[in-house]
Amino acid sequence: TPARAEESGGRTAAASASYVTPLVRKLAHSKGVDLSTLEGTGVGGRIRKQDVEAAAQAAEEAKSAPK
Amino acid sequence: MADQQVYDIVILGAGSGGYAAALRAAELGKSVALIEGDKVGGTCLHRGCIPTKALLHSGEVADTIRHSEGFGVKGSFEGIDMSAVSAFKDGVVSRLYKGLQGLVSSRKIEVIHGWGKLVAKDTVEVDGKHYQGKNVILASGSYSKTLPGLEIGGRVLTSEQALELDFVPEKAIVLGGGVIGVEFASVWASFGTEVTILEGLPNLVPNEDISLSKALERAFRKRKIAFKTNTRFAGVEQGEDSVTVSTEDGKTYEADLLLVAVGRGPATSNLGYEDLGVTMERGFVITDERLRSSVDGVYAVGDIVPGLQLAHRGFQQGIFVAEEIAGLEPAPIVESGIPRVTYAEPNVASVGLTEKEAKEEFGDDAVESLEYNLGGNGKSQILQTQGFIKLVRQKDGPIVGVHMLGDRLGELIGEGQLIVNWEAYPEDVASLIHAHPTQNEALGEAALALAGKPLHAHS
Amino acid sequence: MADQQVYDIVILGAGSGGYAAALRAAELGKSVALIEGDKVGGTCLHRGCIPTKALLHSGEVADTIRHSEGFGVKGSFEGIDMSAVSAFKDGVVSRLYKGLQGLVSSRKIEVIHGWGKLVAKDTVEVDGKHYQGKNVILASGSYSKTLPGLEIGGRVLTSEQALELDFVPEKAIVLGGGVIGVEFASVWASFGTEVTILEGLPNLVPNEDISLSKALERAFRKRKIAFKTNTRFAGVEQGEDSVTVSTEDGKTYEADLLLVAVGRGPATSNLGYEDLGVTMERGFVITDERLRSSVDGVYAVGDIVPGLQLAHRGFQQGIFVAEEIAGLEPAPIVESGIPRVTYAEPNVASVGLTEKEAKEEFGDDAVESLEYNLGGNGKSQILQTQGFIKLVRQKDGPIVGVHMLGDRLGELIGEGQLIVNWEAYPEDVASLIHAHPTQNEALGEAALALAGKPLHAHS
Ligand SMILES: Cc1cc2nc3c(=O)[nH]c(=O)nc-3n(C[C@H](O)[C@H](O)[C@H](O)COP(=O)(O)OP(=O)(O)OC[C@H]3O[C@@H](n4cnc5c(N)ncnc54)[C@H](O)[C@@H]3O)c2cc1C
Ligand SMILES: Cc1cc2nc3c(=O)[nH]c(=O)nc-3n(C[C@H](O)[C@H](O)[C@H](O)COP(=O)(O)OP(=O)(O)OC[C@H]3O[C@@H](n4cnc5c(N)ncnc54)[C@H](O)[C@@H]3O)c2cc1C
Repeated sequence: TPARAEESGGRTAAASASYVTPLVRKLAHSKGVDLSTLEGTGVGGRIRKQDVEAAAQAAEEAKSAPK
Repeated sequence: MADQQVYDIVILGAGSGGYAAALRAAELGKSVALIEGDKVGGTCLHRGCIPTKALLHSGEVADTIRHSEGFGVKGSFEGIDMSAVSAFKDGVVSRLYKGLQGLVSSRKIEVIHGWGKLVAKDTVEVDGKHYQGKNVILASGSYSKTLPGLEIGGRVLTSEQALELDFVPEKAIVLGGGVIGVEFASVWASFGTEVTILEGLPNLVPNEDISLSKALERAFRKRKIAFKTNTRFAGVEQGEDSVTVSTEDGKTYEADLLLVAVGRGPATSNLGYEDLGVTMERGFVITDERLRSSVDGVYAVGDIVPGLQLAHRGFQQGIFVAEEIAGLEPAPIVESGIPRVTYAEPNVASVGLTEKEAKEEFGDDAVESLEYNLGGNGKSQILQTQGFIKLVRQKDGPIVGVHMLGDRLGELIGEGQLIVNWEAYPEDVASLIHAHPTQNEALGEAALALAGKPLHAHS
Repeated sequence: MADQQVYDIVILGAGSGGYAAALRAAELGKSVALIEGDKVGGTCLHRGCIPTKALLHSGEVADTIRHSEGFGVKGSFEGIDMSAVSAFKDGVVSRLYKGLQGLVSSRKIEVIHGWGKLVAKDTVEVDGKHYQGKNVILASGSYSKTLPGLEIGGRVLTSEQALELDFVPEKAIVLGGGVIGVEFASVWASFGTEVTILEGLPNLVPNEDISLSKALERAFRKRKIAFKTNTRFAGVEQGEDSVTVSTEDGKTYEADLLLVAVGRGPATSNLGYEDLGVTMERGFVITDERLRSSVDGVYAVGDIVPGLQLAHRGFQQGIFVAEEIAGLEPAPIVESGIPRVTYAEPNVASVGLTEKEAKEEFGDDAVESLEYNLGGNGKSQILQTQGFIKLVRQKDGPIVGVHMLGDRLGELIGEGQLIVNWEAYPEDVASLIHAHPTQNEALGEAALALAGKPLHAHS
């Protein structure tokens, strides 16, 4: 049943996207970045260190922008 | 004719891949039939990883005695007692075999003894009985290949027979300088055999980063293990007391034995796979990254799936498929993140990309590498081993490859595996000063140097 | 009277802490005066880590020969040649010493030979000359302590003299069952000495997780190393041919030698520290988490700072202070994240919190732990070593402690260090199936079991 295969293919991408390495988790924690809001740019949607750093910087800029 | 019971999973072959799948599936509450024609444990336990590493350790012991005076210990080496070596090796295997059998039975896995054949996409037949499963995992493993015109028998062995030798050959030829060939060459050299390796490609362990191949060649030269690279097999003749190998360049080599170590082929013929429409290539089962074959509900794991033929890859794939079937949606396995160890003296160990692969992937200018020599590593100096650790990183990015050579360095690959798979930057490792004086400290020093802050390294 | 030049940094003492600070500071472009009264390298290189590990390796070689028959290797152990052992040990030290000297001079660090004294908060005096620095790092290290009424001399030694012995004692008493005592006990037992350890606390290696202490005690019992815990020293008498130790419980012990291994005290007296207002406690220099003493511009690193007395802690602190002075704002060092290895046979290795410490920190119900026995680990079976790996995790949280015992397991501490310091969850490690058959695989198996998915482990 091709439908089933497709469905599980979809779930798959979501599942691997949520996988983060301990280093990224730790970094996100220390920078106050919520990982669930991030779109990973790594293999299979994996969230990388750069993604967290970019998000942290964006948050920083957003904070200082209104002033 | 079919058995009453329909299992959640029927697994064909109880080697590393098959039994790992069975163990994990049972943990997840699945009913499992595990079909094995020979012994649970497969190649790795009975005629692969474990017995070869036992021999290598006996070899290490022999070399330790030979070199003991340099450490102030008076001792004499009086020879190898092959029957005692075998007793040691067989003892280790049988203890682990017992443990594994206990494990399998404690998890309530049904083991079916006999040779099976896939007769429907959900059914394996064994001795006329049908075992039906909602899912089938093919895990029939591999066998020692040979070359055209090279028949196994007499003085011409594969690893299976080489493991059962009851004497130490005086002279041996090893055909193939890959992992298995190099490991046997190391064992025999330690046992006192005069060894010559013949390898068709330009280097020993040709899949490794070229720096490792070259360093292994240097180390083998020092150990007086002869090797001819770029040398192709032409023919063999067995005499009364010797075997003679001729090569394409017209040379001949004589020895007591010839070990054929030219790779392992997938054990997939006549098992019904093709008949049921499973897509195959050169005997291997083709799967997607979720290890699904072309036939719905049929998975494949281990040596029959193209890629690294390693026991722990089989474990990892087996676990993956069990979790996949149970709906846990595991993340796909990254093949390059699987650690690789050649347990010769010296060890060769790597994980991630070679420098060449990294350059292919990221571009020539986007890769940096660093070699840290064990000359600066206190513990390696104490062990009197030479070697190095090479790190490959993406410029301004993570470490993507760890490559090591030296006695005992195979044990550092666990740390290398975390570094590469967790995409650590050199700085992440460098900030953690390693325990002094250890060999793993060399990994820390390499990271320090790559991070631009060398400690015990000339910058 | 003051020298013309004002250095960026003046460092008093060129042991692990001092020279690491010097090397890193020089890399960062700072001018450095490194003052050393004895030899660059300090305790660790000349009379600590390196020479003891050389002896331990000679001991390992001796034991390998003794047990070689079990591996099928015929050999005979014919004794220890102490002058050759010393030559080996001294050879390793002098090669590393040469390397270190080369490193120090290549980085243009000015080494001042002589004994220094802090005479102003920015000035150290050596042989009447003043060396002024914008910053001063105190790194004067430690010395072997003894007990009241226990004078060193004759048959009563500290580790310094024990390293220079030119014979193997028949019987030895080791006072103190901490790291240094246990390591010497292991060396001597391997060399054939009858050893008795006397320890005042209830266990050997009393700072370790209790499970490690108990396992080491079992292993030592098997090795016929005697030990008396809860046993306090009362007095010692030296005779013509022997030394007799009496303990508070009224017992006496006789031997050829007594090794006093009751800890190391900070080498800080009469160096001007107190006079200049540096806050001290029981001889240690008190610092904040950035290693600043109470006096502005004066830092302290290594064994004079309360905490673990380990060479790599000294390295890490030295690097930290150099980076701090250079304005890099390094993250403070987490003391519990520093790896600890006792290089006896078997090795004891740990990083992070013991189970007890974890419970104190997180609460009794918020901690989980798991022991993976090496009986299931193929490579350890081949090496015929017993032991285990214990992981401690915060419930639903990361692994906070890794504790290991077994031959060669000290090398796995690098991986343990990454796990604990990077706050990995058991699942993070479990998903990376380790290389088979290695000892580091046991770490992977322990993580698998702790993650609730045991592979080669009875669940
Ligand atoms: C000499 C040597 C040394 C090695 N050393 C190492 C090492 O150190 N580290 C490492 O990682 N790898 C090593 N390997 C490789 C490792 O052994 C394999 O990668 C691993 O065994 C593959 O597992 P598998 O489950 O795919 O197949 P196998 O282990 O080959 O298991 C397949 C099982 O299926 C059974 N079977 C096959 N067909 C049928 C059938 N029709 N019916 C019933 N049962 C069937 C077989 O009897 C066998 O038990 C070594 C291999 C060799 C030969
Ligand atoms: C037997 C033994 C085994 C050990 N094994 C290990 C091990 O395996 N792993 C490990 O991590 N640690 C080990 N240690 C501990 C390790 O040696 C110390 O932690 C480390 O040396 C501390 O470094 P440091 O720089 O603080 O002091 P030190 O290494 O003691 O260096 C201090 C230096 O300062 C010099 N100095 C002192 N006062 C003056 C002065 N007034 N003027 C000029 N110079 C001065 C001294 O000459 C010395 O060179 C061992 C220690 C011993 C004794």
